[in-house]
Amino acid sequence: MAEVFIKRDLPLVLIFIIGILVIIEFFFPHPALSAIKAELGTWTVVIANVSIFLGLFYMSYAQYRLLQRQKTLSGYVYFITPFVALCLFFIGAAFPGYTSSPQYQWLYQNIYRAQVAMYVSLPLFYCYYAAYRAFRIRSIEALALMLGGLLYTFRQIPLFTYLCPPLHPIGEWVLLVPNVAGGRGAVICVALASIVVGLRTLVGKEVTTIEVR
Amino acid sequence: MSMSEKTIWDKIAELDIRWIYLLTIILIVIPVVRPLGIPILVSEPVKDFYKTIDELPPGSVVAVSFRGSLGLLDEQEAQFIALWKILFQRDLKVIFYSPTADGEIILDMHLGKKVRPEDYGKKYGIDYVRLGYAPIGEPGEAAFALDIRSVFPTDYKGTPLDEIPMMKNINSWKDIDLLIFQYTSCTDVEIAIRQWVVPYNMPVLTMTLGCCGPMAAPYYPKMIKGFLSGSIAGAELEIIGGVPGPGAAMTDAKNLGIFGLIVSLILGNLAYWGRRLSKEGGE
Amino acid sequence: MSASFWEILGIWVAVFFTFSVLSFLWKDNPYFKFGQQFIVGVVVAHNILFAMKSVYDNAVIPIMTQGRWTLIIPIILGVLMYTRLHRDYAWASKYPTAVLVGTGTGVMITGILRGQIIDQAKMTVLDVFKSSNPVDIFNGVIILIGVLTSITFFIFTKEHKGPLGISAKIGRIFLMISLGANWSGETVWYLTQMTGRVMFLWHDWIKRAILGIG
Amino acid sequence: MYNWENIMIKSGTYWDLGLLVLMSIAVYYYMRKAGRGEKLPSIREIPAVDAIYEGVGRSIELDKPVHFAMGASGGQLYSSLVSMTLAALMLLRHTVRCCAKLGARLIVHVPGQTESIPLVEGIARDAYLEEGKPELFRREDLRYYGYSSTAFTQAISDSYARDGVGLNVCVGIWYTDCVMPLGAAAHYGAMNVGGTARWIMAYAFAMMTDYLLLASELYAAGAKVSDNPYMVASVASEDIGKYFVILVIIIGVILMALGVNMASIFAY
Repeated sequence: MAEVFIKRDLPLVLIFIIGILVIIEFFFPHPALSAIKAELGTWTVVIANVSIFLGLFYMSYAQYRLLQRQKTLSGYVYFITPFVALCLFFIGAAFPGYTSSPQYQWLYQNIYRAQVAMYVSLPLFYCYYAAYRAFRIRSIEALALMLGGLLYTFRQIPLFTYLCPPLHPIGEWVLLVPNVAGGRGAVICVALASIVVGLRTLVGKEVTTIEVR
Repeated sequence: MSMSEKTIWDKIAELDIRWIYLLTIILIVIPVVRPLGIPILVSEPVKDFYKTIDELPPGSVVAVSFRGSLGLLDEQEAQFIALWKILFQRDLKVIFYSPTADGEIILDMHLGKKVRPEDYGKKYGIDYVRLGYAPIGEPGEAAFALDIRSVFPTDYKGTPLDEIPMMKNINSWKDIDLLIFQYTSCTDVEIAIRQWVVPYNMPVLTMTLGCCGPMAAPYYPKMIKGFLSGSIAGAELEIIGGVPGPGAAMTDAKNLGIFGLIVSLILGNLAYWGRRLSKEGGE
Repeated sequence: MSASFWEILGIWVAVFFTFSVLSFLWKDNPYFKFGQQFIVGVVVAHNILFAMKSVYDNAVIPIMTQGRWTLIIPIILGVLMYTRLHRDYAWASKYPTAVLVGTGTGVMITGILRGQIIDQAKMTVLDVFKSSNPVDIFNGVIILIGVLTSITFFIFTKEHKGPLGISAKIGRIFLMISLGANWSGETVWYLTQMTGRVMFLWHDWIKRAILGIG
Repeated sequence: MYNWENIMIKSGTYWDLGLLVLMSIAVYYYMRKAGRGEKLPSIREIPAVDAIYEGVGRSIELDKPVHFAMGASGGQLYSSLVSMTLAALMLLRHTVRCCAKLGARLIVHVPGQTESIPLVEGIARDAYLEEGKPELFRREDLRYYGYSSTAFTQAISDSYARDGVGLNVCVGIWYTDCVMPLGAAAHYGAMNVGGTARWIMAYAFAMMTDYLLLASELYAAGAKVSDNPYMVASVASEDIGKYFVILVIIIGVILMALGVNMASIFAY
């Protein structure tokens, strides 16, 4: 009985108390409540950051099991690569200035930034892939999606607005009128659903927070 | 017609997608190497963006909340460089502060290198101030509006704000005439709305990525006076402000690259409808 | 202005990793795999370094200098997260999770009521009466219709038949146009990024690092 | 000295409070109905829910694993997107149960937030246990790649290529990181099921998935797969909120037309 309470019910009570506190503070911003809320904000950041080494553990474990299945030269290379990168960045941060040291910034800019900037452009090709493979105009909805997309694309590419100036206001209209209408409807419904999930969580009926053993 | 024989539609449908990838890359490379120089029209939000700055009385104080991201710099660099030039050309007092670490790095890369304030006769501490980086989230933004010194007691070099001539009489939102809010996470526009527009009715301009344009649009022109989204807005600002920069070349390159999309769309649908209609016709 | 050795080396390193990502378009290959494994290590290291600094700034310093001893609690709660690794004590990780979820739920509920529901409704009403210009009124009415019908599309407990069916169908069209606009905005953004990369390769790599001009 | 003004309701939050109270009453009403075992309104069909089961079967036929991902930043527990994390976790539970029932291998790509890992592992373990097959849970199939969408998407795409993919479920909080996994999975012949409630990225799912969870359908699907009467019941209360918003808009327009200044009324 007591075991069930400690292992299952007490965390739910905790969720309820903390959640209600934050909500009450929003409507009745008493200084004491606001102080508690600010403290909670710090707590969440600290908890999340203290748990950071879990990531290292899970990454290492998956790498290790992968190596066990694939004990070839390439297997070893793939196994060791992340750890080499890890050490390299730790060394970079060992210089004076921690993560602001010029050494760390050099690594960060030339390795991480290059990867991020390239990765952000890759979806372009997958969008083209989707347009070619998956996107078939076989219903009025698909037509609407394509029209919305193309008209706004034309507005964004100067060549089209140069060749056909009316495309500019038309694209702008798509952005500011039907796009706003559809987006607003979706956002309102998502927000309502989120509130219901929130209330469900507060009263301890959200399965994902109850059942975890 | 035997079953094994492939029609033209089948061939189109089974085309190796990598040809389209290659075509796209070539289409992007051409204008980068040899710019085309296609004219650009300036859109309403950009016109209003420029007008708001242009109409500020001399000596006005402009705060730039700069949450730049290095990985996404390509998209916004044209906007930044054009804006810095426009701000320095005018008689304005500019305060830069960075809620992201990357923002500070970008300012280091730009001010004094790509845009030199001295060329416009501007002096640090008198015409502009950099407060540096502090990981302030939304609560920090609210605190900044109420009391700048509570968040940034010193500038980026560690000089106390009271020792900087320009900052003498600048303490809170009351002393700021315009906020320029730059962000890369689309929903961050609401931070500006919640912390500056709603409580203080502060004139706010925003700068963001192209993909965040649709999210910023509903707030314009009531709550935000104008916004820049994407490198094309940067190119437009270069034109309307008369400050040439990298945006124009970039926009040029997009002119051709988009044809990859149009080709894929046409080929995909041609294959689909061709197959379908020829099947219906054959039966 | 001639570039320094480190600058040139940096460009070559950046080019190496740029092509490693790009090579996936051709197919999955060892070069891509190497870059991918490397970046996982980079990111984990970066996260750990920043997390440690954050714990130091947000908890250790306030405890040492201001005597805010309550901040020991989140450190202990954070450590409890690691109990998940042992099956018998895994339940203890529910406590830190509860603090996070409780705070998150409260923040979420209070954060979205106005911004995402009431203000959206308000703007929909006010858009119709923005000005007496017929174009503005027409646009406002379109937005009004779009918002109302797209909400009806998301009604789950009534079957979409009769008037509700028609309304949901119209709503779906508005939703699709909005999806299309977002798709276009994002695609053009990716295109810009790609252009930026090509410009980097052309100006920094080929012109500066290889040819030594510019 | 006590400042009593501070205990008064903050001005400008009357509407918020009213809406919250309304939603609370609606949730309470339907949950009480569920508690008493009374008949509840049925939720309309969401094809993506059945598609997950079907896709797991397909994966077994093809002898390929099932992949599940919630986004590189899909483990947000203390931000205003927590509800999406919880809904995605419900679908994780469902996917695990389908896999356990049919005997498919499941690879879960864990989001970047380390604080969400205990919850993810707990739910996966629980779901295997519920199906009576705890031995199928393998920790190495929870893959972690750091908190960065770059590393995350590349690693997922690599995993599709290396391990193969029969069914790919992508649900939860997705940013730009969704395009590459969805495209790569389609390229490797997977069935894509997924969706996000972040409207800005929903387009990628609309274009690239075989079965779509559009915006708030994600939450409804999460509740539907729970087999928990309280969860299902609460979905009905969402609709009360929708009727309320529709009503407010219509009344607002009528009042505005009659000359009432709604802007000031909404400011309360």
